[in-house]
Amino acid sequence: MPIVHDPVARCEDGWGSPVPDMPALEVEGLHFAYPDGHVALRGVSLRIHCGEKVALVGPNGAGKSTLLLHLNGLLNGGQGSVRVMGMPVTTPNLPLIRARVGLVFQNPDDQLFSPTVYEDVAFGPLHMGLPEEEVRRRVAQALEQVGMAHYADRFSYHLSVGEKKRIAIATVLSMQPDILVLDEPSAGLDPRARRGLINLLRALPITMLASTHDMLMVRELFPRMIIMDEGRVVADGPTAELLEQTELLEAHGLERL
Amino acid sequence: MPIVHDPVARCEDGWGSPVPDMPALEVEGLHFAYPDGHVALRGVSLRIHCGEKVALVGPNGAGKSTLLLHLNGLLNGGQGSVRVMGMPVTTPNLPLIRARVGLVFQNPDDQLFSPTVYEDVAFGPLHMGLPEEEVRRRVAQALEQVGMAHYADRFSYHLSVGEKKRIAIATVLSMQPDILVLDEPSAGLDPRARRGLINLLRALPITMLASTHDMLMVRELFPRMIIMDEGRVVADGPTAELLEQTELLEAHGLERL
Amino acid sequence: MSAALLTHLWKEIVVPHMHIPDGFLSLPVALLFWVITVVVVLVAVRKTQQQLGERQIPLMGVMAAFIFAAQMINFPIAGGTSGHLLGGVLAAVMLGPWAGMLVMACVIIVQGLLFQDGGLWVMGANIFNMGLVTAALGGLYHGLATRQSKGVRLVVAGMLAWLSVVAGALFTALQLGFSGTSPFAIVVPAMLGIHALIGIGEGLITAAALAFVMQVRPDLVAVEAVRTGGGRGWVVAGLVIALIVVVLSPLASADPDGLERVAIDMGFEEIAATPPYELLPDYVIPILGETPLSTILAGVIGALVVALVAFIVGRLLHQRAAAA
Amino acid sequence: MLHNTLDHYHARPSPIHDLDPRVKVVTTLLAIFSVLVLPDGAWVAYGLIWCAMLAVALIAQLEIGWVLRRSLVALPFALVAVTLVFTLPGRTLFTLQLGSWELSASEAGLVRFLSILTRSWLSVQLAILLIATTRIPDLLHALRHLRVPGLLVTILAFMIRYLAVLVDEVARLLRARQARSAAAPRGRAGGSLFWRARVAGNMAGQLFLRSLERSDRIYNAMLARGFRGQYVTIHPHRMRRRDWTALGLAIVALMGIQWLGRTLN
Ligand SMILES: Nc1ncnc2c1ncn2[C@@H]1O[C@H](COP(=O)(O)OP(=O)(O)OP(=O)(O)O)[C@@H](O)[C@H]1O
Ligand SMILES: Nc1ncnc2c1ncn2[C@@H]1O[C@H](COP(=O)(O)OP(=O)(O)OP(=O)(O)O)[C@@H](O)[C@H]1O
Ligand SMILES: [Mg+2]
Ligand SMILES: [Mg+2]
Repeated sequence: MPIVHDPVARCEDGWGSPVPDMPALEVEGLHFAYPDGHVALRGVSLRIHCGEKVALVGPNGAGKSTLLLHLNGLLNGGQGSVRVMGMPVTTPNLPLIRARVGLVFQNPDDQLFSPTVYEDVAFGPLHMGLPEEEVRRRVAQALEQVGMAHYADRFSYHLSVGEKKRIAIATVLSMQPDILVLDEPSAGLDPRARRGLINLLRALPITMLASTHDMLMVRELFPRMIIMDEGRVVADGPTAELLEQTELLEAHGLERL
Repeated sequence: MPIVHDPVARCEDGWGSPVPDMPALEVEGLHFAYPDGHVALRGVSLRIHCGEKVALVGPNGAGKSTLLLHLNGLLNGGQGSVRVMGMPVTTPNLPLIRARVGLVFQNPDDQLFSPTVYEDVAFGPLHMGLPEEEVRRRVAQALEQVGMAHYADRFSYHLSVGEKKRIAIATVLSMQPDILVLDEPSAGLDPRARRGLINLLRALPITMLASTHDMLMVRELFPRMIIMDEGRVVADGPTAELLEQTELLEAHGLERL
Repeated sequence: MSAALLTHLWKEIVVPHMHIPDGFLSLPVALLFWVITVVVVLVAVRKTQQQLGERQIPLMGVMAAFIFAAQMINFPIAGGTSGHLLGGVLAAVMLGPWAGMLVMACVIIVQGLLFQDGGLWVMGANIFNMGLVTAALGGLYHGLATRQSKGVRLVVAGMLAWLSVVAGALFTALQLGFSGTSPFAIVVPAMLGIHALIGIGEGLITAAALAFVMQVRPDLVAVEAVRTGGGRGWVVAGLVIALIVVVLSPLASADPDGLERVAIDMGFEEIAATPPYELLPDYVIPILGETPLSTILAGVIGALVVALVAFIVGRLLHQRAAAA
Repeated sequence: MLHNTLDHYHARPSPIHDLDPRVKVVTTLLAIFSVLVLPDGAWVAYGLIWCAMLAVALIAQLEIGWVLRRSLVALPFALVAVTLVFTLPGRTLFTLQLGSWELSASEAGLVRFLSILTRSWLSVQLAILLIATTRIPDLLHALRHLRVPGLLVTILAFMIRYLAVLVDEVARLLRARQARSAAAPRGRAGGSLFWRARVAGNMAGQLFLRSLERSDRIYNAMLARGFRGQYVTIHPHRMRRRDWTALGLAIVALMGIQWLGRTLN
């Protein structure tokens, strides 16, 4: 499938001026407790550069999803700071941040709330207040990117999980984000759909951070890997190296496979 | 965790007389179309013996779940026949059949509908009309088998996916079925919970048929494998052999991993 | 008061409240509505069981949870207010009026029992206002609109949803008035005015949700799929409620003393242990300001209801003629 | 997500938690009733009931601060009754100058307003006490034993079970919408009112279909486990002597407070 996106990941600050070597995501000393008092993040720091593809792994309840929700300001209010393309994630910046960070949820059913695929993919651009022309162009392009151009008029409700997953990614690509954040992208897919997804993600030239339990996908797709457990980053480095450390993996409920 | 179930799978007909070498499940020429006209099964035949553990694999939409729903009469009305422990699955037999075949759904939230774990596990035995004494004994035993004896008074909605999955299996074990039918048992579990589930299923000495996309689990747990695609059985044989046939797997959207 | 504080007050205090807490209704009023509600809910339990059989338990339970959850769906209207769903008409349109009543009753029972959103002794009144009245109006849809074009059906459903909020508010206000908790002259126009605005959100969301289902699963909302005989009885019940709204809302604004007199004549005033009110000289209506505005609003409400009723009666006559 | 809201109940080893749920339901209803029948301005009786309630809350080892905080939920409704202060005739306490209007507050109006408020506030606290000392499944059992139609109680049980599931689902949908509610650096974000309403309606419709299908799957799961139309449960509760004693004590106390409150007034 042809990739229409710019060939290199953009590295410019939040206001559009190019900045060489700027980190796309910077998280520093992030703490977070849910309203019921459960502490989910206990000082997370990480830095991801433009164009990097990074996997976030760890056992259930490690705080991965909680961290991802901070990246476009759906959760906030703890200590620490998050910066996206140099912009701090604060309330006045939120609408701009959300145009920059595309968040794909684990369950595509949560992401698709419109009757037709077209309307769903158009939601982001429409909400951004783009002119109709531009919206149409972007929807077509996003659907093209995920290889579902002929699905525009289908009802999302009737699609298979794998198809829904692709559409969910398209809903975010149509906003032309700089950073793609994915929560368990391969969960619930059959092997063929999973393979399609891996190829799609490999071809997208965007900065990417994906939480996952699928260690095989990590090995195949993500050169860098961050391990979280109990609200902390416990390891961060090249995937190939970390996967050799059997003890480390075992201590955090992971398996090399 | 101690296993209290009978050490060998029972092989007796529906009325309790032992029959050596009787197939536990026999499906012959099963056709089925959903009310909207979609044909989901196009002549499925298979035969599973007492004590066998068989995996049912195939791409999304192959008809696996549809087939499983036929096994205890939740769907019927197409051509072909289904026999469980020698009994044909027909309306007058349904109560007996349902006591024989324990069906575990993919999503434990669909299976756990009572306020507490105890009430959920007791639902089956109570509706079989067993005396209260016996119900209590069976609930205790089933919870013991899945290693959740101390969860009896917990609310189902508080549990993690892995815990819910175990309870869902317990709700079925409390009916002491001869055959356990599982729809995607490992979906959504993290590696540790998945490992726990595999060990649990390995230890249960019951005839088992499980639909799954988890090829690693298939390799580890199921000596025999049935591949479905487009409503038909396309291959049936020892797992190790079928997994060698890369072309076959690829033709049906599967991967050896 | 700062704009932010005003917005907050409006959002947190004014908008969500039709759930009457214990203490705000006099016992005779509360008990009267308990009796009505118990009778209707028992009939609804029986009717849905006849229609659905053993499927009733999971279907009604999950649908009640659905309405509860759907009430959380909001959309920003303007100035910090959001549109919300009450859901009575939606439930009745999708499931039929009896099932709709049962589902709404469950929602209100759980809100009162588990979340203290609405009292226990006044629960009968709350179920009546927010569940029975709204679902009965939803029944009108089945009586009449199912044979129309898609657009007409959506408009009717939306208008009924709007009307259901207004009608629920009117009954709430009347109960409060008869209980001597608030003078009719203030509570009726205030509740009607506010809910005429809130009802817009209800109407829009209901119509849009129905449109979604019509588009994605047309089989569910097709005429023959409607699970209940939405017969003439529902049309009558719905029309009666609509007429009550149309008669009472202008009356309440134009001649508030009239209701006062009704209350006195009926002897409620003694039971409620309140002396006759001395109305404010130029009475002030919270939020809405002075009387002319509320009178205008009441007029608008009246006009809209009349339009709806006229439309429905017209259709009814038309169908009769066509059938004959 | 809803879980902490749904669970006011926390297991505590108190005699109140241990009581038969029927006793607690009946006592709560009677206590609220006795609050409601008290006349306006019966401050002593209000105070006595409040003290009795505090005593029970202490025995139950509840955090009083939490009970009081939660009891404010119904307070906004007071707005409805506040007009009484200015509309009931009686001795004038003070006058407010609002633009060109003069509002005069009467003593009778103030007493009536405060009485309504107090009764409502007490009732809410009593209801909280019930829910904080009774597990939801026990509460449902109690309703069943108290002759609420079994079918209705079962439907309620299903509803409460699936509340947690569906509310979480809605929360995720809302979150997904929020995540894509972006703005371009220039330009007006948000879309038209009708479009926003349509999106909300789509979400409701989406949720409706999923709930409907879920109810089908649950029904299948019930059938698979032998359900044949009659819902059977184990009824674990039996009234013991101490339950009867507690009920008796409560009734005597409530009658005593009524009498004392009315005579002292
Ligand atoms: N809304 C919430 N309220 C309270 N606690 C929560 C909430 N959401 C998550 N938690 C808790 O916070 C912790 C971190 O949860 P999170 O969802 O971030 O884990 P995760 O790493 O994404 O796990 P998984 O792999 O299962 O998705 C968990 O212990 C979880 O129980
Ligand atoms: N209720 C239904 N009405 C109409 N068609 C249906 C229904 N349920 C399933 N189908 C269709 O029947 C076919 C078989 O579905 P089934 O759920 O059995 O597949 P499956 O093999 O279990 O797939 P998966 O791996 O995704 O669970 C699919 O094409 C599906 O779209
Ligand atoms: Mg997660
Ligand atoms: Mg399936």
